Amino acid sequence: MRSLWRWIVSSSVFLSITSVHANGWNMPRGVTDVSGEIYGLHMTIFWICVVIGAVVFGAMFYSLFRYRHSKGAKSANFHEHTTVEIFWTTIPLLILVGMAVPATATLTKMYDASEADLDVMIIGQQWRWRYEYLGEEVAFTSNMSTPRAQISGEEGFGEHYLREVDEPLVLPINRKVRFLMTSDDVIHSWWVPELAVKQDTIPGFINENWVNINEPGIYRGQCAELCGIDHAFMPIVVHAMEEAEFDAWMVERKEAMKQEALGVDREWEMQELMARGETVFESICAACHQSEGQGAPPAFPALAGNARLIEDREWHIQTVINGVSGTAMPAFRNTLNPVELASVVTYTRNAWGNDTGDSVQPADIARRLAQ
Amino acid sequence: MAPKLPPTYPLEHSATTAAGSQAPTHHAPPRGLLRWLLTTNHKEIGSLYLIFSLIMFFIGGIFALVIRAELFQPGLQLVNPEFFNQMTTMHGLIMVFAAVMPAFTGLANWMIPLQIGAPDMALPRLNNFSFWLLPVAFTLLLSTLFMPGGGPNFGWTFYAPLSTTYAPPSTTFFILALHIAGISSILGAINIIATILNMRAPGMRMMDMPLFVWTWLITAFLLIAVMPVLAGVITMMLMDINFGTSFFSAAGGGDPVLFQHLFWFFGHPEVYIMILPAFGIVSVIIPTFARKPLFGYPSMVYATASIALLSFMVWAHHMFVVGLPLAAELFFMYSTMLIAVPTGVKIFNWITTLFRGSISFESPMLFSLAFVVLFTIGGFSGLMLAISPADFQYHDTYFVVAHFHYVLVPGAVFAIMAAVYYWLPKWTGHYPNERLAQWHFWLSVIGVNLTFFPMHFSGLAGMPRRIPDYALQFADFNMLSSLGAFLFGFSQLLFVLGVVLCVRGGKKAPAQAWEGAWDLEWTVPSPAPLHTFETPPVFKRPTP
Amino acid sequence: MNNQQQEIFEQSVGIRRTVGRSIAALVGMFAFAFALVPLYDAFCRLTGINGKVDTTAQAFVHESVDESRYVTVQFITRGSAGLPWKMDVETQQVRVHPGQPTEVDFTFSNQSDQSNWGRAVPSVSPSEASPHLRKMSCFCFAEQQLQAGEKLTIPLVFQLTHELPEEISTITLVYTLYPVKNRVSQLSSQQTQHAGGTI
Amino acid sequence: MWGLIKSVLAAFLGVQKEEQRRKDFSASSPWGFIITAVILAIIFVVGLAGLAIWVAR
Repeated sequence: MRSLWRWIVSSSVFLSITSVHANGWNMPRGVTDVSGEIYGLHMTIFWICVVIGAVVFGAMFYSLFRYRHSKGAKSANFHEHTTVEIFWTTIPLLILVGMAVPATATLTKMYDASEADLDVMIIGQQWRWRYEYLGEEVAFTSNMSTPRAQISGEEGFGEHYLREVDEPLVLPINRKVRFLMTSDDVIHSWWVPELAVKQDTIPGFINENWVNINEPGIYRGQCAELCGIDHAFMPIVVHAMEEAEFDAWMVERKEAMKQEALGVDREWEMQELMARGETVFESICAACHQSEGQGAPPAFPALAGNARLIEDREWHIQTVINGVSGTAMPAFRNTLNPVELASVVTYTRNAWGNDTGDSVQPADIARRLAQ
Repeated sequence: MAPKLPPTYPLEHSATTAAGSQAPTHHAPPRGLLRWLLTTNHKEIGSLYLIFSLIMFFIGGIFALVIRAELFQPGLQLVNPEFFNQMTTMHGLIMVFAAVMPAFTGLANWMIPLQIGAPDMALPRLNNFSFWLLPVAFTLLLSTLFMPGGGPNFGWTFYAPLSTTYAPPSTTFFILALHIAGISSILGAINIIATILNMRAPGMRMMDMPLFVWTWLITAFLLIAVMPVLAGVITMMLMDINFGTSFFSAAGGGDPVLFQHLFWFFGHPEVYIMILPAFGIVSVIIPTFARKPLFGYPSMVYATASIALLSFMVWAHHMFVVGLPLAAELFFMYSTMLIAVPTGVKIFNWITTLFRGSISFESPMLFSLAFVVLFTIGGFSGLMLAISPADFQYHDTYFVVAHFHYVLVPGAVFAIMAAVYYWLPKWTGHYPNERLAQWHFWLSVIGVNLTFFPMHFSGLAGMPRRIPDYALQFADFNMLSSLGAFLFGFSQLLFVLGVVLCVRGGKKAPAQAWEGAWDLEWTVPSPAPLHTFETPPVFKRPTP
Repeated sequence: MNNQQQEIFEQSVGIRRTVGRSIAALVGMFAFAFALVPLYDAFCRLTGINGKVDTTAQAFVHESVDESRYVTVQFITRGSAGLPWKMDVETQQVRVHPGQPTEVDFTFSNQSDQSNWGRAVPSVSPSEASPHLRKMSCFCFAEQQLQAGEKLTIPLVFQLTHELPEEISTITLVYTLYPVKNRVSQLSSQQTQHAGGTI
Repeated sequence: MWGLIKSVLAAFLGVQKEEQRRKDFSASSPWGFIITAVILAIIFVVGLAGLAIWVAR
């Protein structure tokens, strides 16, 4: 009776494996040739394992059931049979070679990043991604846009909870895009399941990968290498467009970059800076310094009522622009543009009771950066 | 996983051994706590190891339950991400270094002298010292949770630069604790090699040793080879953090990928250190309850040796997405796939031992059969992970978590529990309560599958590892896993109950507690007296 | 001695021999772990994996220029936390023939109001190309000191070898600026001449 | 010499006959086997690496 029960348990285990075709259960087939091939490899090797498993467990349960001591089975005394043993070493070897050949083919195909039409630099930063289109003057940072209230449960979950960003990476379809990946602090890993691209971003080193998307659409992924507190909160959204649509977007985005640059010269109002500063603080700085600026000492210093910050305006600006080496404070010069830098510094100097009353103009920041 | 030696343990008289020589005269042994602090007896030290491992198993289990409680639903309900990262790191460290390895060392200390007919381990005092290093190391490690800046939060694989430049101040304590634990493992390994190679009973040649002894000999060689590499890596980390060198920071000309190469060169043999003794245990238990000699004994020893050798050549399959060149990816894919061959040989040998045997299903056998079935499922997912193009989609997702939990929980942990149920009659003189053991077995099997099987699907669907919160499409799988985790966690209390009851009383067990058991340890009376094989037994090879 | 004492004596000799060998193996493996660091560095330089670059100045290899194909060499400069420097490159992208010596100017500017030390760490992608990117003069890894507001222009002279694999048509060279932590001041003057001398 | 290599290869594969194994274990010193095993291991690694590099070409 007991071995019958064992049979039910392991067969239910196998039945649930076999019914994995529903999309939410299995690896996505993806929208690139490479991801389709990987999906094919995954399913073939999975089925090979299921077949071997069925044969092996079948033999095992047959012996368990057939030769039960309670049924008075007498045990034979053979314990040596090298031809059988050679048989069950060479068969697995052949199966392995059979798997290795297609796997090698797919892998060699994946390792060819030459003559790309578009080069995009992907920079992993502590807890967001920055994209720079090489050769075009377009570069922006992509932060998670799921409000913290949803995470703490005050609000209901949005449709793409934890998988939505304020500005997605826009890519053309049917063009080979070459990714150059690096990181500013720790090791992150840029992963979009539908594109089957997963590559670690190593600080100080450059990694290369490529993708050629076949269908337009929005593809979501997230960081896949432990990188600190907000490892779960740095999603990736790729918006794949038709080629014409992409070129139009590029022109319009370049225009927007110029506007931002223009905005630097004019005189900004205090409450304009404070408003813009608060949004930048919430989406970037709150992760460590907390939304009320109380920080989490000793790792993350408090900003509210920080004496040095209030007295030494120059040190405050230098720290935000150039960061502090060997700590989690990055050089925001690599992440934010002069307008955002000026507004977030003004906000931290006047929020939560700091009220120093002074504000920092984007023009001043731009002068420092261009010096 | 095993008994507190009962106070009624027959201390006064030491059993007169076969040769009838009178007990060695020495002053009365110290009583109470001092007895356990100063013991050099391999049986007492074995029990100390097993009790320590049981306590650490529950501490690591509590960390796991905190993780699963947070992951029960999307959203952050219980802990903040910082503490969650500490929980995942400490769960990994405690389970690997404090629960599984000491449990196998405890079984080795208890059973190797008995199985090879030696009076004690080769270096008894070193044996005591290598045990008492463990509580020191892991009290230190657990104390880092209460230090300012929190405990280690960079995963049990502590990748640089997260573990060097961006680590909490308690990291230096973490390094010290790992050093001490490493030294304890190294001393244990030296002790075991010296015992096996030099103190076998006359007439017992290397190939007559039970397979548990063989697997432990090969594991000890692995320990000797890789623990120093771990010591080297954490020393380099220490110098990077405190003495301004830059082994692993690109700023000073170092390279974070170097850390991963060094760590996994230690890491992969380490996971084989945790599974080879389990192979040994299952290879001892299955023939006993199938009432049939183990099929292909020499092949099992050769397969264990080839797995140990191959384990040094596969380390970079943990790094397929770090940016290795094509030739390296291919090399490590091929070498990783090759490991499936000797592992396959072992599984086929177990199953052929069952064929035309006469099988009964006591609790040790149930655990061993569950080991064979569920470990093989873990082996299959391992084979899928070996395919490096597919690993680009699996790497660092819950599919990997499912893989290594399938080979570790129903693998190493079930084998430890099978060993405890199998040798409890020898240790305590009583059979464990069979009904309670059955309950523990079935709840554990259901708990393990309910916890780790849905992880295959959440991983394939795209859920990364080590995240305190996840998108909505993974909610159902995680709820199932969390339920299974609590079921599995609480069903281990039955195990503790079974062990304590067995120590206190239960059906008396004769010297040879199991009908099909023929190894040397069953020639010693049950409960095994403190001093056995004072004069080495004459070993007659069982007629083939 | 009766045979039991004899046996125990033999055992203790065997045990001492085994323990001796185990300790030797342990020390060997510990040394091996530390030996892996230079071994890894040499192996990376040899195969170029991970974009490691040979920073010693090398002589020109070829005189002839292989006109048959063009290779695009891209330059990217990145700053990092703790170093208030800016690094600009004269041109984002250069199209060269393998074997053709090329010079590109890099400008370092110190934007803060005190002097400090920095260093540029190179990395090449694809990694198979880095053994074929030979640098005649390079500031890679060289520690530089810049006074407050100082600007310093250093050329990079490099040449691609003919053996560069066919399928590689684009090479990207990324320089990341890092602060030099524990820099002793009196070394600085001697270092500056050295840095200048390599041009 | 050929017997030595055959035994070590059998060890690599993990399959061996009992009496052949008993003959191996009755040999005087294990060093013959150890050295052959190390050499064959190196040949195996270099061979596999060569295969990978050749395929990657």
